Amino acid sequence: MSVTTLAEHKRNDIADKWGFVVHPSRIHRSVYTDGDIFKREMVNIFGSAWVFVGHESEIPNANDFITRRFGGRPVILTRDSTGEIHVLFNRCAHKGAKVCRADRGSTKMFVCPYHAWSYNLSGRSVSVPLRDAYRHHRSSRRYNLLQVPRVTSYRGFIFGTLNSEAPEIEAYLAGVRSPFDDWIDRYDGGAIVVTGTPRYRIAANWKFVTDNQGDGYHPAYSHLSLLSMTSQRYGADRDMSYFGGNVDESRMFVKCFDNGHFYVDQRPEMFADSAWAAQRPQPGREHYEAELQSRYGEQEAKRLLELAVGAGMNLNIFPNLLLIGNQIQLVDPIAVDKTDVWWFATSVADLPDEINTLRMRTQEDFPMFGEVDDVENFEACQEGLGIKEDEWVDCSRHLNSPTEVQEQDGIRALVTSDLTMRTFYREWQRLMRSEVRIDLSNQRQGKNG
Amino acid sequence: MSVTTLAEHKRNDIADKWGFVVHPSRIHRSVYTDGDIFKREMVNIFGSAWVFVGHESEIPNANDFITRRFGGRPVILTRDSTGEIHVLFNRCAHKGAKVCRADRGSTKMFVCPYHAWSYNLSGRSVSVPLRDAYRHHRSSRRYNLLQVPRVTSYRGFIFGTLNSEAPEIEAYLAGVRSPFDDWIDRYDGGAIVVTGTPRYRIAANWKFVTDNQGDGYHPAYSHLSLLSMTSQRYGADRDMSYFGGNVDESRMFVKCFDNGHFYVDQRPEMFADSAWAAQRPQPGREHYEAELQSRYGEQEAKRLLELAVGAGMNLNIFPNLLLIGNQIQLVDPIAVDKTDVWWFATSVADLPDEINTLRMRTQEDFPMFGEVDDVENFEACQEGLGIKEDEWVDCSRHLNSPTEVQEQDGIRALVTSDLTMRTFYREWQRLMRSEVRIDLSNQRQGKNG
Amino acid sequence: MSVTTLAEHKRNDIADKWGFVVHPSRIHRSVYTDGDIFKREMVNIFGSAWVFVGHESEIPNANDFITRRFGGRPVILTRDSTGEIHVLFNRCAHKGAKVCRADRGSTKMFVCPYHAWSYNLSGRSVSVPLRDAYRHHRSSRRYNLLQVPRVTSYRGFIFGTLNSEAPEIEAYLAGVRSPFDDWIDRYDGGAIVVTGTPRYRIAANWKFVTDNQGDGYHPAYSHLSLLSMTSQRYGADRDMSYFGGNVDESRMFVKCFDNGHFYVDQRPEMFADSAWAAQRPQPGREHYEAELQSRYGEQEAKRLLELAVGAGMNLNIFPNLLLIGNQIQLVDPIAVDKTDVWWFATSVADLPDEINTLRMRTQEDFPMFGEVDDVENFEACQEGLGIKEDEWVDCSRHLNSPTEVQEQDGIRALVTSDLTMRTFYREWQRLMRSEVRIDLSNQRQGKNG
Amino acid sequence: MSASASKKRHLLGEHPGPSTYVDDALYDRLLKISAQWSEAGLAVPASQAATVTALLNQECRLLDGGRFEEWLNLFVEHCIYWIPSDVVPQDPRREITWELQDRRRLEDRVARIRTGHAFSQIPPTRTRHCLSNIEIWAVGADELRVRTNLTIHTYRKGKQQTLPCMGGYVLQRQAEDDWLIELKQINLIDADQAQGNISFFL
Amino acid sequence: MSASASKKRHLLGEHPGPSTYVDDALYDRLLKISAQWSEAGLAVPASQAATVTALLNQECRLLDGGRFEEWLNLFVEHCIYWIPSDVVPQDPRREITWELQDRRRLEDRVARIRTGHAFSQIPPTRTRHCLSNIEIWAVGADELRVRTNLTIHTYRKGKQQTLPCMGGYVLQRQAEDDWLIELKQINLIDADQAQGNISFFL
Amino acid sequence: MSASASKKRHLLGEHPGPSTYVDDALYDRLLKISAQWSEAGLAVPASQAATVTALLNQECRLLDGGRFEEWLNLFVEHCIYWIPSDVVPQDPRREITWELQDRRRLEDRVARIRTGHAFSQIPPTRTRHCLSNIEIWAVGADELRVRTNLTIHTYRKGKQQTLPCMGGYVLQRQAEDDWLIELKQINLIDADQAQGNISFFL
Ligand code: FES
Ligand code: FES
Ligand code: FES
Ligand SMILES: [Fe+3]
Ligand SMILES: [Fe+3]
Ligand SMILES: [Fe+3]
Repeated sequence: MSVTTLAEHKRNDIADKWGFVVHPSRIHRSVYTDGDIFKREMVNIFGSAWVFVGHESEIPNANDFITRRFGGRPVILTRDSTGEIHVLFNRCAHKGAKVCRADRGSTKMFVCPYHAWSYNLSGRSVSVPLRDAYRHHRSSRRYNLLQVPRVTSYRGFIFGTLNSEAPEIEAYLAGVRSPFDDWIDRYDGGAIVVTGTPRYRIAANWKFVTDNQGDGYHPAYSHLSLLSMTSQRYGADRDMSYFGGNVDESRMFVKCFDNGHFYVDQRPEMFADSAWAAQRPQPGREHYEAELQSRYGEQEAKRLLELAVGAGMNLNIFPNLLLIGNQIQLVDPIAVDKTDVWWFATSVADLPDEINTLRMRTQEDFPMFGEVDDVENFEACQEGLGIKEDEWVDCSRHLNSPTEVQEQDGIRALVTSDLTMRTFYREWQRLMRSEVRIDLSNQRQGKNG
Repeated sequence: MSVTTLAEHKRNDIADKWGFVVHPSRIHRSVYTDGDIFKREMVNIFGSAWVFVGHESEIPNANDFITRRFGGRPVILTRDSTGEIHVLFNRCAHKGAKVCRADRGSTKMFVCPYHAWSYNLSGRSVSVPLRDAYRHHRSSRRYNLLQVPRVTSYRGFIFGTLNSEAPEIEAYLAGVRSPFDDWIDRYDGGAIVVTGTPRYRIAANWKFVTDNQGDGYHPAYSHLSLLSMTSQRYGADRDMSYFGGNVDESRMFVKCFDNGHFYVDQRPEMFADSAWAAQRPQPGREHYEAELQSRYGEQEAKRLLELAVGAGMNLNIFPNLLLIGNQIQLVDPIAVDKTDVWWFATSVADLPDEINTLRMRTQEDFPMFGEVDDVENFEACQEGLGIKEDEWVDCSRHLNSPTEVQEQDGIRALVTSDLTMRTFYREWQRLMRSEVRIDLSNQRQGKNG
Repeated sequence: MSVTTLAEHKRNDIADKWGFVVHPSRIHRSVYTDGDIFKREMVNIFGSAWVFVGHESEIPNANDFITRRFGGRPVILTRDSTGEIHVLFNRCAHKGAKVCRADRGSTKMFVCPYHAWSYNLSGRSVSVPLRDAYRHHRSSRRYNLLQVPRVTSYRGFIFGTLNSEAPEIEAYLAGVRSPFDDWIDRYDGGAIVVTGTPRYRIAANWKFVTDNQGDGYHPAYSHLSLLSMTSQRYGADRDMSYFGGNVDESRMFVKCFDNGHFYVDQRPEMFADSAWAAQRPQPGREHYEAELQSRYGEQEAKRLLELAVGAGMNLNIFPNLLLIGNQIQLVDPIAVDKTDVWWFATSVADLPDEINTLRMRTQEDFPMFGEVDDVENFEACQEGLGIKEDEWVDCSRHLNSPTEVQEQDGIRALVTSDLTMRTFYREWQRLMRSEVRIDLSNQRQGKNG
Repeated sequence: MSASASKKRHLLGEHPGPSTYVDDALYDRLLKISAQWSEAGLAVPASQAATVTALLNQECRLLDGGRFEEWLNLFVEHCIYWIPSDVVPQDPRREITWELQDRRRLEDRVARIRTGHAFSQIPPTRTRHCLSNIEIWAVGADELRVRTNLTIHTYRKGKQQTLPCMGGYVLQRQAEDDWLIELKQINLIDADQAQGNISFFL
Repeated sequence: MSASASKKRHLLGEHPGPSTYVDDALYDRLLKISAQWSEAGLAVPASQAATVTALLNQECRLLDGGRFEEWLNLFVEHCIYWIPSDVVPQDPRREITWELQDRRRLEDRVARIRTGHAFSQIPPTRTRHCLSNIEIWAVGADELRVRTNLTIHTYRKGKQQTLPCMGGYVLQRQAEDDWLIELKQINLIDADQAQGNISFFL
Repeated sequence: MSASASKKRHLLGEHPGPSTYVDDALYDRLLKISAQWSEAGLAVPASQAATVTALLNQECRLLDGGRFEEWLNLFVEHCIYWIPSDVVPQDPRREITWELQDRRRLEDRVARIRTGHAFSQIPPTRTRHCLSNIEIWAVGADELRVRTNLTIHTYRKGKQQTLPCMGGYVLQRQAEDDWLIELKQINLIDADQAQGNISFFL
């Protein structure tokens, strides 16, 4: 009844709604503001793609668990007594109570607080009090928790999918696998350890976060306060100053892959000279720098210190995993205009304590000095897109540009190109168009193996 | 658009939606989570059944009133100047303002604060300022408040219905009338007086409260803290300890009736020996016990003290009246996931003050030591049922059990049987299936009698 | 699914929904409570009529701006560098961020904080960083802000419309133009200056405010506390006492015009003798009165003091501009049950400071002593209308009364007549019935002129 | 408790006399005082601080108890109650306020509530006036300034709200250790934003 | 810190003895005290005020830290913890309360939480008990009354709430400068309205 | 007001020198201090308490007034501002915090806001920092600890929020009765939960 505009009117009449709202050069506002589209995303995107759930180092030992959301569904990420990882629905098989009420912990089993049905960390029923009264249930699997049927760890990153036909994770990652490996392999085999997962709640659609991840156009403007303050206090040519001027002439670039993945590579600028030297100073910088130099000598200290700054890559692994600097981001949609963004901080096993201490302080820099302004802009977009008469979000920057280079595993483009968004929404469109039916009923049939 | 699951998909296609969501052995999650179903309940259940509104002792005198909700509708429960009881819609006949802004009080009339149309406590118009300007209204009943057309008091319990074809209350109560009478008649004619109506707001669907009322399976688990603490501090065999072990072997039972009513009888265990002796101690217990013994002698004191503990029955009178211990519960749905539960405390006229004082302290025990944990579980169910892929709430306990006994007025079953839920939802299903049209227009036609 | 009543049932079946909900003698409750109707109002009423946005004195100088809502849309009311007034959509042409984050100010341009697209106060693009990447956009107007296409100032009052076929403002005002002019011309050419815009948020539909504006029936009752206190403390025959008794026999009247406008004239009573003398005393009254008398002499002081009290008119200029006393009200709908009411206080250029000081204190009287009770009643109506079974809001007072006088420019009626409401809803119905399509796409085509 | 306050001087409902003290000098004084809340002066001695704090605690307690006539008795005859409508308070001669009341109109406000028909206060807004960050300093011999964070928690019609304010008080000496309130200024944290029902005393 | 409090007198889990002090005289006393919170008596000297404030700060700190056994040690043996269910507290013999606990049942409450199965407190309600408007006066030589605005901020399961209360304390002298709590009375601003999970200690 | 604070020592925008005081010894000290907030020591004398309270009131007032440069002057040169990201603060060397700033980075934070382009603070978050339950004790001759309940009420973009915190301060003596802040530690009630825009100073 509340159709306002010609375009919206048209949309209601057309057969290919998804073709309409995602256009090669623009995205319709409803993609960010329509509650029904959001509900479908929770099924068609988060019920179909490989969804990032957490990192193995968060549940290092057998019997460890943490709770998360999986496209809005409350889940428990567990490592069972054999070390196997599961993503269990936090929902009792009896009358539906959440069985786990803690954010994290370690336990042999979850005992539902209502009638004490209990489950081990594989989701298997351990006991049902006075079970005789349920003789009519033919399968003992009736008493299990449902779980995400396919869960995999790609080098420590745990993904799950509700889609039984999803490709293997390696195939799914496609071309982004290579920069993903680069990010992981930065430390000569030193293992990444998550050291804190602060979360920000933002009053904006989740895709503003992913759009921004591939947006090499915004830093000079959205982060102007950071750049100005830095140059005022620390002089020119410091961290991120390379985003000024005509950044398309810089050595940075974006690269886009199949399945909606992409990344931005800042390394050619950031590590051109010393990234450590260019870094805004962390608390304790000079002390620990001196400490390392005296312990390891000038050259090794220099090498190590380069590992205390960010990785210089922004990866987007469709739909909800981002890698930014040294941090892992999990994008966690709550409502069409409400999103939690988890920032996993990382340390690296085997690196000197001093480096990990500096890494902590480095990783506190950008969230407070930079991200806050982006978030303000995401929320401002959410408000602005409330206006029905101005319908389109532009994603046409460098559209069909001759500067795009088709490489073997993906397309390389100028750093400010919206090709990243176009890549993301092509996959989004494909999934939204499909008809997804999730059927987990087989988990409650047959015998516990 | 947001259909997720095979079952949901099917539901949209099938003719008998209500047959689908209420199955003899299970209830579909949407019954607890779907806002549209909730809206229909306010009409088909709360607009059709006999709804509990309050107790006569809350409005003991002519001109007394209290405000309540009636399936979400703001109403005023009044005793008019002749002593007759009414349930008036709190909605001015002029432009719709709530005419009564107080929670309770005593008055000869309600004067609407907007244009001073006034009404007596029968809902009849008293005056309309400058009424000449309304000559075109043919009936003087045009100026009356609308009211619940049928209101009755069953032995002090006030019920109303919007359904002109509802049976008389006695017929409606069917088999539950007998235990209801037992509950009322416990005091040899001593009248029950409501002494306070604390209310709890819970973030869960209202039916979790009624489901729980007939659930003899949960006490040993949901109330584990209460049972553990009691046995730790006061030894074994105290109040409710009979819910431990295989409670189906206890002397307790449930009994289910027509029209959705049922009750749980704990008396065979609770009053096997002295319920007073087994009771967790109230503040002032020993003092008042001594007092009574010295005043009335050992034996009469013993008899009296047994009246200071709960009644040992959990009654459910469909849809929203519960009797639990000595307390009356009014279940007051606000939204699909928000409910107020009113706990009416009771005293008994003619009992010694000491007993009534002890009753107050007894009635403060379970809400704070037990109910709080149930409520936590209701809210945990509401959250868990948010997961679309796990669709069913089990109510199959002791399904078709040979232990069920068809008695003259109802079916008796084991105390942990879900027959109580099955009884409730059979009636719920019948009402939801029907087409209900509420037409009160005749109240505004003809002459004020 | 949740249809309750015969009337609602009927409404779903009938072709002319708008004919059903707006009846000559009554308005259906859904007009105040239905979220879908509200959404349609934002398009069909606020997207079609001339909407009041603000007053010229709020943006006195070139480059001044303030932000407002326009039927829910965030807009910026600007005076550009040439002095021309615009109502710009606060929504970046790039990815949709709000470009202006301040409530008011003065600036040469708005620079969007996300990617620094900038706009002058006419909404025209000033610059797009690295614009080369958008060569495919054929029109440079692509980079402009959208704006309300027709904006006009009627003697300082700024109106805008999204409707390209709306009549000129003078024709739109129709008969209300004359009392509107009276209100403006009260000061012998002294210009009205807005001196503060306090806002009240009320939990009620916006139309309760406009209904009330034409309601000469309510003052004796809704404002009883004000009238009682005044007569207790200051004696009879003070301000507004003429609303007592049979007010229809007073000299006051209402007058209703085409296009939904109307006004209530209290002047025949209020200014019968001295309105200043009858006024409840303001802080500083006696001091400034004496001051004026000594400076200007008795008679001129008397004349001036009459300008320190209200204008004695309640104007309603459809849909959202009200004039009440000396104040301008902007009715600003936020949700179906949430409204902001802006109260613009006014001073008058060229009047002595003492008069303007007294005016400030006068204008603080009614909001705190009277309006608060009306608002309470609006909110009570919103709650009362939640009851589905009592469906109609009466607007039949003096329906078809022979006392109505058709005058040249409108119909004059008794002061308590609901003709005002009937006038408003006739226009409301006309607009809601129509099919409105707002198309601003031409603003982004062609050349910036 | 203030000794002066305990002498009841006003019966509401009497015909109030003229109000002549609200003049340009007073407005100028209000503006000056308002600009000075950002700096606290030298703290008064502990014993005086205790007296003043007791007075303010009493003020809060009387408001929370709905004892408005007694509350009025804590104010000097020529008192002002001021709630600016802007974050940086402007000259009330040139900009409207939420409230700028002299004694007479404060009494009007109380009298209105006492009629029994003040619907915006039926039921009344329940309040809890909480004082923190109390800074007290003297200005001359007979005047004290008190700057507080005044947090008002309210409940009405099922809705609870918190109103964070700067509460500024000017006290006038009545006798040796006896003070009354000349000015109560309340700066709402969102003074320039839409307000709900603020028809109670802040 | 209270000297008496530091002597631990109770181990929860022991079989508690009979409770005989809750009698009609006590109920009468509670009603009388409750009616007296509207007026503060003469403020105690500053040094005593400091002692008392320290005790109450400790009380809040122990509650916020979940140290309920230590918290109980701040109460005299014959103590009462009272949360009326009406805005004007009624006689608890004739009207139910949210809580009216003697020491034994307070210990029951703590013991319940310590079982590890008190699901309404898994996870626990996080609290921040904030005191303001503290008024302290003596009643006789060995009893103090303390009237406060007690604002309790809570967090649990993603929901933050503020509970504005009148917190009334009666203290009993244990030694020269050593006091313990006899009564803690909490008047919720919305005592007569629906409450959520209040299964923690207010 | 602190005498030391009134000497302005820093002009933001100058090239800040190296920061060498954040070392393992400091981290160890932070952890130790953090663990000690659960117990208050012996209260300082009333006159000292008044001095300290005045300093903290000033701190709150400067923050609420957006006077961040003056606010920085209340801190010693080698200061720390710490907002842990867990309810029980962990070692900041091994777990990320919401903020752990030395003086240089605090100045960076202020300088960023002063650029006029810090969009997360355009418009600025309005704050009201409210202190209650203030407990002050000495650790040696020249160090004070102050434990408070710090309740921060905020307003921004139409949204009001309350942030209940434990506010812990360590003060260092500058002269006889003159103290400055070495550490300000803020424990949010929901430190481990999702936060909104906390880009202002808590
Ligand atoms: S709901 Fe989990 S055991 Fe019953
Ligand atoms: S709305 Fe009740 S009298 Fe007008
Ligand atoms: S959204 Fe405004 S410049 Fe990009
Ligand atoms: Fe960014
Ligand atoms: Fe139970
Ligand atoms: Fe009015």
